[in-house]
Amino acid sequence: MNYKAVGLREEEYQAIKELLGREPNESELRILGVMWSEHCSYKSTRPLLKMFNSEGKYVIQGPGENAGIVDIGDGWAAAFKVESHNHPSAVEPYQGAATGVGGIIRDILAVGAWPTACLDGLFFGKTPRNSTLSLMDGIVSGIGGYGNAVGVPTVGGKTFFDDSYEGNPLVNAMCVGIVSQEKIITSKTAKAGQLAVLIGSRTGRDGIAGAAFASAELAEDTKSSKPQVQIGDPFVEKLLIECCHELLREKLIASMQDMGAAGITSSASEIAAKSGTGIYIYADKVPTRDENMTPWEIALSESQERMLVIIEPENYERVEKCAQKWLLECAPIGEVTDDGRFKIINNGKTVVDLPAEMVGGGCPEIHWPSQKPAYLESIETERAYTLPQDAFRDICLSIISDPNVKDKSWIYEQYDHTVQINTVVGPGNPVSVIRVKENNKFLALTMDCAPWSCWLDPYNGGAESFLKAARPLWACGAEILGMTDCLNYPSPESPENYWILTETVRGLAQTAKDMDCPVVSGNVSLYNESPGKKILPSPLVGLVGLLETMEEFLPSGELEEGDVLFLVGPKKGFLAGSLFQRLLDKSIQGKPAQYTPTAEISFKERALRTAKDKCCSSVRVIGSGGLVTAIAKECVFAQKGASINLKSEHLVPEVLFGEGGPRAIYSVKPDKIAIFEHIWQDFGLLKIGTVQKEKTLEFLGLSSFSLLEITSCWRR
Amino acid sequence: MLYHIKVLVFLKDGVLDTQGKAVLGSLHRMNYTDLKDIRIGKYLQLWVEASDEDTARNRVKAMCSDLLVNNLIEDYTIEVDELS
Amino acid sequence: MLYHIKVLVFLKDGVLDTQGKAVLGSLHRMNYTDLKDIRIGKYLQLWVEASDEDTARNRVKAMCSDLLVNNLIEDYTIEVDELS
Amino acid sequence: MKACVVVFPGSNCDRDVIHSLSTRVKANVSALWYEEHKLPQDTDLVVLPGGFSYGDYLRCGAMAATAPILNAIKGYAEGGGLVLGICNGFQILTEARLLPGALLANKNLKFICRQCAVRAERTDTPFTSNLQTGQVLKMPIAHHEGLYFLPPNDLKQILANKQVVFRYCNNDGTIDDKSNPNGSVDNIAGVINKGGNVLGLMPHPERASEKILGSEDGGLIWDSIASWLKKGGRC
Ligand SMILES: Nc1ncnc2c1ncn2[C@@H]1O[C@H](COP(=O)(O)OP(=O)(O)O)[C@@H](O)[C@H]1O
Ligand SMILES: [Mg+2]
Repeated sequence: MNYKAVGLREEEYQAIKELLGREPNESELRILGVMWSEHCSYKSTRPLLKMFNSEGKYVIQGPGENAGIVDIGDGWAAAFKVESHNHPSAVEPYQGAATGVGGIIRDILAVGAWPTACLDGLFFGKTPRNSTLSLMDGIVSGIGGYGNAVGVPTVGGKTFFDDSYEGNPLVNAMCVGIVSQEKIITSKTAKAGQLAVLIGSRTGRDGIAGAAFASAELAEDTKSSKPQVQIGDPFVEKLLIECCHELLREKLIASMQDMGAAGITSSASEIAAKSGTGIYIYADKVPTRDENMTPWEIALSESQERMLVIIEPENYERVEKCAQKWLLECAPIGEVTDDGRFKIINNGKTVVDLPAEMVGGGCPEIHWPSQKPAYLESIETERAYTLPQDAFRDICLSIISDPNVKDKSWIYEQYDHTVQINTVVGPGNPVSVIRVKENNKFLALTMDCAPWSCWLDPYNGGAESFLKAARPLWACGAEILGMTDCLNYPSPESPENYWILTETVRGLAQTAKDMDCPVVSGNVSLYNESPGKKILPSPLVGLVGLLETMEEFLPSGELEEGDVLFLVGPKKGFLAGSLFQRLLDKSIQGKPAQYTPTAEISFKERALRTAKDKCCSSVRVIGSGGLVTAIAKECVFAQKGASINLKSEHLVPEVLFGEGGPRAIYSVKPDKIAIFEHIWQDFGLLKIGTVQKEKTLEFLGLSSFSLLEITSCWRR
Repeated sequence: MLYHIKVLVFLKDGVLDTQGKAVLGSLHRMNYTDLKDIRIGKYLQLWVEASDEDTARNRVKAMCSDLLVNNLIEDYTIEVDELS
Repeated sequence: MLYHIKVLVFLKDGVLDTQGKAVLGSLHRMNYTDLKDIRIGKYLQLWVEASDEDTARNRVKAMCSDLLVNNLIEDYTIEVDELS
Repeated sequence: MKACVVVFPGSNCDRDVIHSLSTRVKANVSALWYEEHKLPQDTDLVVLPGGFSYGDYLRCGAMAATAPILNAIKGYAEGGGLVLGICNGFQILTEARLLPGALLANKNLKFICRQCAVRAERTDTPFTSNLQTGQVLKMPIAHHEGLYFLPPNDLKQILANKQVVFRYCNNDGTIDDKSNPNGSVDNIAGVINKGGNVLGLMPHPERASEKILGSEDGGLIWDSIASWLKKGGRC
């Protein structure tokens, strides 16, 4: 068996021989091939992830464990993480997406939390080809099919369309769970002498070496290169959640790991490495579904719906009884030792004997060469745009009916978003809000990404990706507790790609730090490309914010008749990479929003005060499609008209269609205008119009739309 | 000529049959312990207009690979009856 | 003796086959206009331990009426293969 | 009120119903495991909650309908006890033949989760006694198999017996195709048995019993049951 066949590089193989002081045997080589793949080892991105600040006053647990955890008060905490399932979803959309949801829910479960809400980030090709449509259909049904059955509401998400994702769709699933701070489970607490118990489904030949597969570019013929497809069983996942929580209530769990990529190998070696112990796995004791599985197949199988639970040996019978109650397989498959070794033993014979440290953490970092792409030099300047008065109407309607702006209810109505009766503000709104029954507070959640900005200006695009997710939280009155992210990129092996990756992460990390937002968890997905096509840089940001009460919450889409509409922030947005530019020009050029820390901090403070002072009925941060789109969405949701009266100097594309930067529209109660103006003075404040009874949206001097016309363009 | 074609779709070996597993458990609980295993698939009945049996069969095969069967996880068999 | 039993479950006449109708529509859109109709049902394969074929068949019939088939909306046929 | 909520493997609205019943009408609610053979003494109400019992595999509700507790529930219902099946619970009751009909896949073959309006067709049942005839309730639906079906002759029967308790409608109470989210025959959203003590419905009252969740209309069903029990009502 050659090291190349398991995806290892020459220097990695040398490192293995050095660490071991011998040649690895075949089983060891296969295991290291998977564990040292990009997907499991983060070997290309570990140096980059160090840029993230993971400390803050709310942080209970930063990156490194199954999920990040933040303090939400009264002894309670929120655990959350986002994870990608891009490659599996490209091959088998329904199962790929479904098992993505299942995987992230188990991560939340693994820290002892109750999975409370999911969000999903989806990136699809834009041209409605049959292949794209059936892929979208499969992915959306897969997410719903799994989450709905498990009973975790999908309360929001992000859907982004661009042809770079044609054939390379992205599926990022995020889960948020609630846990009592005293009952958090970690993988650090295993002790020699304890028992490793596998609970859940039987082990089959599913997805063996799937992690390695996720670390390679998709070949022409994806179907032939794929491992056995993993099938999700949400029914078993639901039983697993109930069973693990019953074991937690009975205090039977010393440590726990979900089995994701690389199955038993990664979960067992991780527990041993983190706890500073060894672990022996008896392959013959693992309940299998398929006949004649080899020990390495058992060790690497990615069969879904399995957890590795570490317990005191005397508790085994109680654990087994609980598993049986929940119709789950249960088997004592290993033991924790004090020798630091990760061993796989089959029928008394040791087939794998490696230092536990080395399996999960031994892979040397790769420092790929980095080079600023040449294209960045040539696209710095954009052509000047004038507002084509006669085309204004058509442009507005095209933008409103662009899939990136259009109603996403066809997606989220396929997701159960009301189960668990905590969904106070559901999908369809810029932020989703769930109630925490445990302490009567509320979590506000967002997910966003700015791929075009990242492509035009990676550092500032990284910043904008964070800010797009953050501004709506500030505007609604929530304080941000922490962030999770999923870095979706093409191959890091191209110096240009690596440079973009580095710069976007730098921008993202700097902004999160400036805005006082710790990064507590995340995931990296590289090699999102197929021959001739690679994805835009897509750092997806998921944020969790806190609202003490709903009294402080400022909604969107709640315009009141007679309200006065204000634009706050810079009057002009940026056209580079905007929908306006993408619609009008074939080439995307220029400088997108430039990150200005002081302006963002000022926006944050004023927005939070605005929500607290209750001087507004509604707010909407300006996003894709610019000011016009934001106003149109407000009108559609509120089913109210508006009359917009802008000075001629403001009737320019940058004001009407520009994107990026801290800009928002507020619908201010007439008797509260003074308070509002006081809050926003010296920031940029422009009265733009009024909310009216008549169901029309008119832009004086330009054009007028009936609400019906806008609504029918926007709805699918 | 109208042909009546039966397609039996079943999961490939090794692919987890989530439905079958749950049904097996329930039947065992109901004391059908003489049931050793159960696999659940799809039964499609198609009525196809074609000049001859071979054409009918080939058309259905094409439909299977284009839409009806997910060849990553499923296999199928075809049976043709002549009708009129 | 182990028997392999195939049960074909199909919707009774008059019960709306929503899935079949949708698939028919899709296949027509994909230019399979020679397809006149399609009905979608279930294909169950059971492995039953029994002393003889009749017993096996009767056990499966019992499972069908107890769980596998809802006779308000579905009908079925059984086929038995002896295995060992 | 003493209520119990049956927990099947895969139920996922059991906690929601318990929360809703105990906060809205201060009911004494307990969870009841599906393998039990009898109900707790003095049970006033049995709820079969929503979810995906047995993963909704084979047919929704079919496997749960064979669970031991169903025999006890059948006996309880025969004695006039109140049984409410919500969503998956409704599917289970039809599979157990405690209610007529069957629930098939939604007309669009997709899962549908959204706020819906239903019209109360009867107010002389324990579950609707506090409502006005024709009153419109807003409650969410969340299901993949909610198309209520029964053969034409059976349909005539249940119409003649006035067994339809809720129909999907517009916000103003009119009943038409547009307000039918899933293709149910006759816009049927909820049916009751002949005895008038076993109700099944697809919308989720427990998801609409608090102001903060956007509707309190579902709470009116809990209120109805409570006041009917208080009056000593019998079926
Ligand atoms: N994949 C998805 N899953 C669930 N909800 C989604 C998804 N995509 C978008 N949404 C929801 O649709 C709404 C619209 O999203 P978006 O188009 O980004 O507009 P906005 O600027 O109003 O947030 C948001 O509430 C979002 O949560
Ligand atoms: Mg958004």
